[in-house]
Amino acid sequence: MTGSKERFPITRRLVLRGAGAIALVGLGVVSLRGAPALAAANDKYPEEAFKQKDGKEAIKLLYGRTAEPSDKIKLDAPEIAENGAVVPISVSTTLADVTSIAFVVPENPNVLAAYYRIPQGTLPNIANRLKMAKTTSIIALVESGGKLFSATKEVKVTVGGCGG
Amino acid sequence: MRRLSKTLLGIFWLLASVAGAERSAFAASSEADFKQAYAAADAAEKEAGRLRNRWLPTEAALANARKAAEKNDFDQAIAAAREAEVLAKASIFQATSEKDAWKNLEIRP
Amino acid sequence: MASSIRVRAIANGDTTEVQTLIQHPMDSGFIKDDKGQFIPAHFIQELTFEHNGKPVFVADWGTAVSKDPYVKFAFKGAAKGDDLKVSWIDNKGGSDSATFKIA
Amino acid sequence: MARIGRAGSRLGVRSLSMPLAVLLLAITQAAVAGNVDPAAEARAFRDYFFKKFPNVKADDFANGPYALNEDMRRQWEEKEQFPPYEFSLEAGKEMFAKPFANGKHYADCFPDQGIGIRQNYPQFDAASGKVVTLELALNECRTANGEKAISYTGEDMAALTAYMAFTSRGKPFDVKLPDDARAREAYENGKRYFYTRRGQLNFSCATCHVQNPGERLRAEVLAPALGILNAMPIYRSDWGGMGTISRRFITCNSQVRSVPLEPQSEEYRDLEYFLSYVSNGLPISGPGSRP
Repeated sequence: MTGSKERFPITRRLVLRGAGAIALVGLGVVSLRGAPALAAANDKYPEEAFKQKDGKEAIKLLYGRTAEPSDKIKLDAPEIAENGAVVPISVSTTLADVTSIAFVVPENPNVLAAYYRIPQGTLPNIANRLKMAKTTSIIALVESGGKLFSATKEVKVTVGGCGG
Repeated sequence: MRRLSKTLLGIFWLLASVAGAERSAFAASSEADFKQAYAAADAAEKEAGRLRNRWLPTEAALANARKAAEKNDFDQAIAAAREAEVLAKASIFQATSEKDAWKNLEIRP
Repeated sequence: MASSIRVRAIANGDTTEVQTLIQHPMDSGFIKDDKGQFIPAHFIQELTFEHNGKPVFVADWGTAVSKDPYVKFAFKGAAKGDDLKVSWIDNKGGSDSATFKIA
Repeated sequence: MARIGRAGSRLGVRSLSMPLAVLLLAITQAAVAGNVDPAAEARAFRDYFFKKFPNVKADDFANGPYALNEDMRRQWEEKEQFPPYEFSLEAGKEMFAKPFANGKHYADCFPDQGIGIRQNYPQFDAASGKVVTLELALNECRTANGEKAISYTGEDMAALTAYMAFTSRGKPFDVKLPDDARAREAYENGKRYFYTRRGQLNFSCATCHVQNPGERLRAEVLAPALGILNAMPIYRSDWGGMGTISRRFITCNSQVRSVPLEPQSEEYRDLEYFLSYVSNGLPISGPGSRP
């Protein structure tokens, strides 16, 4: 459905940075930062956490603590993924003062899928589409009032979508 | 449904391995033997093509036969060619019997 | 070439719901091409939404976000007609940004 | 009442058993003797699915497996909020509007400038005596205007047909079977192709899409044959992109381990003719998204 795209006047800028910059990134000399405004936020792109193969390690790197299960988190995911390449997953929570939400897929080659920073005034309510390599529990992590909570749901995957 | 496909595969593999066993009765295979086996398989596959019913595994077996022959592994090449011939003949049998059998599945008023 | 970013941002009272779809391969680096070579990882790492020059939502992504990624969130404090700036940057240094009007 | 040739709906290794096949053949051939009316066949085809899925509304068959499975339907509805074919649809719209080198447009090749006409394809072309699908018509339009034909399985053809389908959304399939022996033969050929078992797995199109819709084959929930082309072209997660009807037929053939035919071969065009004709009355829902 085309829907609303005509309604938005689009100002557009597509920039491919120079080869030099890419090479530097490759060597880890500079870390790429997003929009300059982000410099205000404390968090950087958690490069190391995204490389982790183990769920616990990724969570420790990301938050420096372990999560406790909470029934105040509603994690919505299909019982059987129609295709592991595109699994719609959403989370919402009634927990207060949420500062971040993350998704971990323990059976994926890299376990951390996404990490969302939630500034004040943004609702703790996210939907996204993730790849899942095989049947596994998906873990939603919610950082609330300086504590870490989690919810887990198993998703059956018969056609793996590890990157497809 | 999965069980069915396995059964069918099983049948065809059985046929194919029978063809393979037959080969082992001969001593070292020559290029001439291969050419003969390959020509038979190729002819059967061409017939399947005329019937618009070639099978992917037949094509794969023919490719394996050519590859093995290039490496002068004629035992392997002949085995693959025979497998291809069995598969091609099965596809011809299928196309021939389906000429009328398709009506068995038809939804009719 | 058209923008890689599609946004639907709709204000309902004080809350604005934002849906985004981005055209990007999101190659994980774990998939092989037809020739059996691994396709190098190529994925968006950071996606930022700004309202009045202030980030209202920041997504940090790894390789497990689906091709042509989609994300939905909601925030407070914006009104119909306000600008919402969306920008992304990927692991190869590619980037794009666009500004949308909240409907 | 619709009935299916072979008793029950079990798949059979039995087609390999010659005497039984011959016996069944003798019985069923007796049954089909006499004149069969394609309109009545199409009604029986629809009735078969309506009876098999009494809780599915007729129009919903245009949504394929999502009409039959609640868990999948929710995943689909979520995706439809911002569907993955959106980029292709836009590209198709641009392509469709872009003039050829000679200044003419795709629109000049079609009635109503090509808008809202997808439901009328395929058409039987009396001049050439063949079935003309929308994909074929698009390429014939190109070559008639001095442009090179584009791939039937590529993203450009998918984008163009996506746009044309989009302008026809909700319009019921209206495929005509003119009073012409050649048209009737094309329909019969398409029907025969649909029911004929092929490939190493010994499946026909009907094995999956008549006998087992709603069942799972690996992770996929099989779509009912009724309305199966209404959502074309489709963004398939499995492809990670858009594909045409040609591409889907080719994939189906490969999945049963059959060597696919050439895109837009006579068999495929006739098959499309048959499948579209029996889905007359169901709305165009394309472009669609599927697993």
